[in-house]
Amino acid sequence: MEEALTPKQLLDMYYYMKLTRLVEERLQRLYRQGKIVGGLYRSLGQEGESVASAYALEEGDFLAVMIRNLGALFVRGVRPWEIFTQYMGKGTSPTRGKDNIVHFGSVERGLIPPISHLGDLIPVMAGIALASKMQRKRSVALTYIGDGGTSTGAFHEGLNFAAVLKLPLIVIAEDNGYAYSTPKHKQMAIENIADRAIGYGIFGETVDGNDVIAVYQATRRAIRRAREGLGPTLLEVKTFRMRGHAEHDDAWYVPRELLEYWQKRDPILRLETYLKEHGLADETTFEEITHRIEQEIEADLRYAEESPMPDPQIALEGVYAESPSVSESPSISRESEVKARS
Amino acid sequence: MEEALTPKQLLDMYYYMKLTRLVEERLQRLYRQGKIVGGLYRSLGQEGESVASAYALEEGDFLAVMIRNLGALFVRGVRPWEIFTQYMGKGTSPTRGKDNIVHFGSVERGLIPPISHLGDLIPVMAGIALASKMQRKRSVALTYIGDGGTSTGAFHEGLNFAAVLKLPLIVIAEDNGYAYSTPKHKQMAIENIADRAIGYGIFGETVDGNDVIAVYQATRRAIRRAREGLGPTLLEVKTFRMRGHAEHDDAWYVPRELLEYWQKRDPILRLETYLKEHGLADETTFEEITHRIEQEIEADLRYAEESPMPDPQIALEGVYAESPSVSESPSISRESEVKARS
Amino acid sequence: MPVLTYLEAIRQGLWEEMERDERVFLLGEDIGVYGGAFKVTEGFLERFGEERVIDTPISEAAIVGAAIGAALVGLRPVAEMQFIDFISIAFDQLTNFAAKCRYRWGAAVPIVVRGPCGGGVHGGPFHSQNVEAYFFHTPGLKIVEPATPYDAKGLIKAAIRDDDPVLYFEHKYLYRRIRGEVPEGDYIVPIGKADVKRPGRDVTILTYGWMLHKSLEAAEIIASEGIEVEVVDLRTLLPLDDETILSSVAKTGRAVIVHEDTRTGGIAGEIAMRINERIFEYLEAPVVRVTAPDTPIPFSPPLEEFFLPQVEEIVQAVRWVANY
Amino acid sequence: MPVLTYLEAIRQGLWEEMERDERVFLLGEDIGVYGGAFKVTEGFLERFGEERVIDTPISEAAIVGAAIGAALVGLRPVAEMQFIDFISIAFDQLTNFAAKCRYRWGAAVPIVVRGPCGGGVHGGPFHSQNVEAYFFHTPGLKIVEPATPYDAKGLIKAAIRDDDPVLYFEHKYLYRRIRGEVPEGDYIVPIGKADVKRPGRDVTILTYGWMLHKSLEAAEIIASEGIEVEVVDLRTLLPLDDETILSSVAKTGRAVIVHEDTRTGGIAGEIAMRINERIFEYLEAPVVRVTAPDTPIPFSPPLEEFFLPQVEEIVQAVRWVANY
Ligand SMILES: Cc1ncc(C[n+]2csc(CCOP(=O)(O)OP(=O)(O)O)c2C)c(N)n1
Ligand SMILES: Cc1ncc(C[n+]2csc(CCOP(=O)(O)OP(=O)(O)O)c2C)c(N)n1
Ligand SMILES: [Mg+2]
Ligand SMILES: [Mg+2]
Repeated sequence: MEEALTPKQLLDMYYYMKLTRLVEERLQRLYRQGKIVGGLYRSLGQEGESVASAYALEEGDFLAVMIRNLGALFVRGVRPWEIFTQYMGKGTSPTRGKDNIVHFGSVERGLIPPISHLGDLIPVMAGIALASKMQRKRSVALTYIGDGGTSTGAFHEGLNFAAVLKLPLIVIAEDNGYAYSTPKHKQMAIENIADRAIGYGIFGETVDGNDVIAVYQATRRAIRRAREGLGPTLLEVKTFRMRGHAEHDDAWYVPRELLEYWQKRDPILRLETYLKEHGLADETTFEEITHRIEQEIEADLRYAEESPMPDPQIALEGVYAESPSVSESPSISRESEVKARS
Repeated sequence: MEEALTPKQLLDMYYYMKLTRLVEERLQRLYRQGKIVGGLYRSLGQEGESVASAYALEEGDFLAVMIRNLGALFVRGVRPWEIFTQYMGKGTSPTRGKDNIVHFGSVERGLIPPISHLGDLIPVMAGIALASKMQRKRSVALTYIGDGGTSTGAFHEGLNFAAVLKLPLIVIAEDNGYAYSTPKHKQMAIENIADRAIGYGIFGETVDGNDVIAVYQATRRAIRRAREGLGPTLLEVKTFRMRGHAEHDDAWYVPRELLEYWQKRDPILRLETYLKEHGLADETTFEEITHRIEQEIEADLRYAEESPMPDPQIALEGVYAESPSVSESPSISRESEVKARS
Repeated sequence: MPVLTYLEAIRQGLWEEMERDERVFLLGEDIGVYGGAFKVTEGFLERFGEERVIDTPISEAAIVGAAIGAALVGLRPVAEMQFIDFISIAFDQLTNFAAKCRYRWGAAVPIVVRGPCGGGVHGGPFHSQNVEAYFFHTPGLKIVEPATPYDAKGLIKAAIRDDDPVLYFEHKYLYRRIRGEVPEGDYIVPIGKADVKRPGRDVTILTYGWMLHKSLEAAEIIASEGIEVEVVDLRTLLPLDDETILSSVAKTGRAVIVHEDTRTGGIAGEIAMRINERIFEYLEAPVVRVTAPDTPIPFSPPLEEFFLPQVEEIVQAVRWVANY
Repeated sequence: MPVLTYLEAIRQGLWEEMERDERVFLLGEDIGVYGGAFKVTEGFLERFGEERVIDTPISEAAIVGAAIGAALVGLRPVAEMQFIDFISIAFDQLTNFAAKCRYRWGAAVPIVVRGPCGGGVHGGPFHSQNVEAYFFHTPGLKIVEPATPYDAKGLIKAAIRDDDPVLYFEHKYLYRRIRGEVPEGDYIVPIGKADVKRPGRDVTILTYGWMLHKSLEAAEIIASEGIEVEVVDLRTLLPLDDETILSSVAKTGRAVIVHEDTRTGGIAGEIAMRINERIFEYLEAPVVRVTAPDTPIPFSPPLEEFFLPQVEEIVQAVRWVANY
């Protein structure tokens, strides 16, 4: 039983995918201009699976992205200025400069940020799914893991935990060919990550990650099962990382033919073709959407660029709930303190 | 292609199984007499799989046991006095009282002791298998994991690592129904642990763990593949823990019918029946072996009981290769030290 | 007032919190049907049901990770480590995930991770460790370790109500050996507050857990020599109660820090550093420490006894600083 | 003598050890084909082949576990953590397995675990940590952190030849920024020996890693005020070189400990404790420390700079103890 997508929904997804790509292209320019602090991680070629999987969620659901899921954040309401300020380390960024890239979120928005350590989100999202079940809520928890990330102990512990407790957890496993420079066959001795589902007794499925409709529908199926109490799904999306691990990496180790193969299967181009073939859009539609996005980006980027860097004192705030008594600086105030004590 | 066992080999295995059972029965008596320090972990009902799997190894292979594999240690040359002194914390024990139970071994003997943390041995044994491969040796590495232990991240990381590098590693997964009080269905949502092999792209097999011939042959197959460079095997043995987790635990949570079911399938009784049916032994044979074992046990136990407790100073030795400068005791010697320094 | 064991006090505190607040739930290995390896949660499954008393797979990283997730969305999970030694497997989740959420993105992670620590029962190298020093260095975590039934109950309640991640270490040697008066019903022992368990003017002992009892014994012995020892029970190890620590030591001018944990990198160093930084001129003698030596904890009774700090060593250390 | 960067010195040391001893091999994520995230092992795969330069799955616990196994049977594995922050996942294998083998059953575990530590490059909370204090408390481990190319090469060789597990922390800020003379060919910087990088008579600074360089800058500044600072580079953090530390502080009577790591539970506490225990009467002033504050390490440059100890703070601390 497939859930059909309305034209409006398809165009919506198109918007988010395109937004992702254009924001990242802009980030890339900023990176070259030295306006970005630290590294830049692109999701080129993976916009489809990120957008489509997140688009399958409903209000009240929880989403936790990894580095290549910018598109999923946009679907869930994040705006470009949040990304720009994060990448620039601005004081107006969602984390006020404390953390970088997509490492931001809020429980209210249903967005749980990752930590860098791969795999750790899976037990955490299992916990959110557990809470949802305990509280008789409909919410599901959805997160991502790369082919490389599946080698972590946390992946295993988290999925098995969720399987035993039949939690409403959906893990999208992104086979994008590489983990940094490491090809998938050096990461695992299997072809399909979804085969791991067998070992957990959960639902597993492999779909073409660059076919947004397929990803959407498979995610919907997983979500439906989760809401019905049938437990977790490990949904594998086959896609490809079309740039290096981060922008400093030119990915010379990736065979050109692979890139060419996947270039032809670009998820945005494919959706455009589909929309055109089904008479749901034409070049003008795409141009209009692109134009709109460019304007949004300009405005948001301006805001980001004009934003101040954070006040250094912020570095000391927020470690504990109670206004923290952060350790004082070394010795300067010490003499007076000693006096005060006597 | 099954490897047939000679009558001599079958009787050998019988000896080790019986030795295991009788040593443990003696330990149980000692436990009740308060002569054992700490807890007592029995392998009642699992002597078969432990003995048969270890018996499949050859010289130069490495073995790492878990708490329920006393039988495997005997097969590899451990003698009862080592076990008695370990359990009594004697100064003559293999660890000189530093560690307990089956936590002893030596690289020369091919015995790698576990730490308590379940799962940790699997990556370590993968490393031994790796060394064997790098050094062009024939050695394989064999270790065990309980149904409960398979839930650990270390299990996953270690098996996947070994799978990718095609290492000569054999992991015997013991489905004995419970992990402490936790039944297997609360540990995993699958029936057969061997199904996890699929997710690693390695060989998986499930055998009747109380059928020593089946376990022996399956282990031989796994070892052969390992030596041929075909990589690891996850070999599941179905068996049952016939006592509590440790002797303090009366296992009231285990349904009586389950115990009765497995009681009938006791591996020692089964081997006796087999030997008799095939005209390889009769009651006299068993009695002779038992008698011999009892004598061995008496002698070894006497040695253990007469052994002194360790010299307390040993507690400070052996942290580093170079004679360690263990921290001095508190303040007593300090005055003189300060003087010495001036 | 009713007299309870240390273990019963923990149980009562947990129980009352479960009754008070339905967001509180327990997860861990063998805590439900079996009631926990040490029976701390005995009877909880029957009373609170499978949804709030969850027997988990053997996955400390997942247990803590799932607790973090549930806490993020408003629940109050209490995770048990069957022995605190196994917390090493959740080290990453605790130090990198739980401890840093609030700082990074303002999210509260009100989890409690509790479990039996310490030696004295011949548990060997992996069932006897003290792990406070491993977590003491992580801003964002809190650490408590009660020494008495009263504090045990009050601190478990405070830990559960705290809006930050709290590690609650229970000393297994004390579980059934220490009894004391415990009020029925609700009270709190505030996190971050040490307690003077014995007042004195000559020497301050700073300690916690099992060593509180050994220190009190030592203080009693040494009192006969006319040396009045003030024994401060730290109770909370992170954040340290600087005020109580420093004002006692400023008063006595002499401090002995006693911990069961091994020496190098144990928390005594930090305490001595703070004393030295803040009240150096009040010191009449060097701050000394009585600790376990720098080795793993051995199994056999004579070795373990030699390893663990003994009353006599505390007495000697106190004498030494008193006569300095 | 050839001048190398800190990174090149590490690489050279590793390379020479691989040439010298065929038991030495490398394992880690992206260390082979890619040559490592920081290119420390660039060219190694081509020279030493896939068997001795192993690209592994993303499994820090398995990487360290496998290193332990291979070391047990006689090899000399050098495991890379892509960033040292990820060592948290191997915490259990290191503290419970590797560190305790020799003590428990007499087995040698000659592994090296190396990786880039430290801040200054805007890596954010998970690519900038200093993790020494997490391992400093584990008897059985050794910890080194070089600050100069000379020491970097000499210590990696010593670490590989050592018969115990050694954690080798490389400061990523220094990788390409610090150059220095490095002898060609074989030499060792012994583990357990600190080094006086600048002699002085008035105040001792005890430091390591990046902070050595900041401390030397501070010493230079303060020299113009007539205060002669002795700067001791600890180099080995475990075991500490008590002799060098104590004899310097006994001489100057004043000590400032500088570490980039956060404050509470950082290794400064232990050092101050030892000074106080052993040479209390030589102290003319309290031992003070300059450290990062008790927070995670923030990402944005102004925050990170504020978080990291600065030269000016060291100068002030030295002035303060000098004038005490
Ligand atoms: C536990 C852990 N080890 C190492 C790293 C360093 N690291 C960051 S991303 C990455 C590769 C991830 O590959 P994959 O999971 O396939 O995701 P992709 O980048 O392909 O989306 C590595 C090794 C990390 N973040 N966490
Ligand atoms: C990582 C870890 N967590 C918890 C424990 C405590 N523990 C010791 S044995 C055990 C049950 C093990 O069950 P299983 O693996 O099935 O082995 P069995 O006892 O059935 O042989 C538990 C929970 C441990 N040793 N290690
Ligand atoms: Mg990938
Ligand atoms: Mg079991």
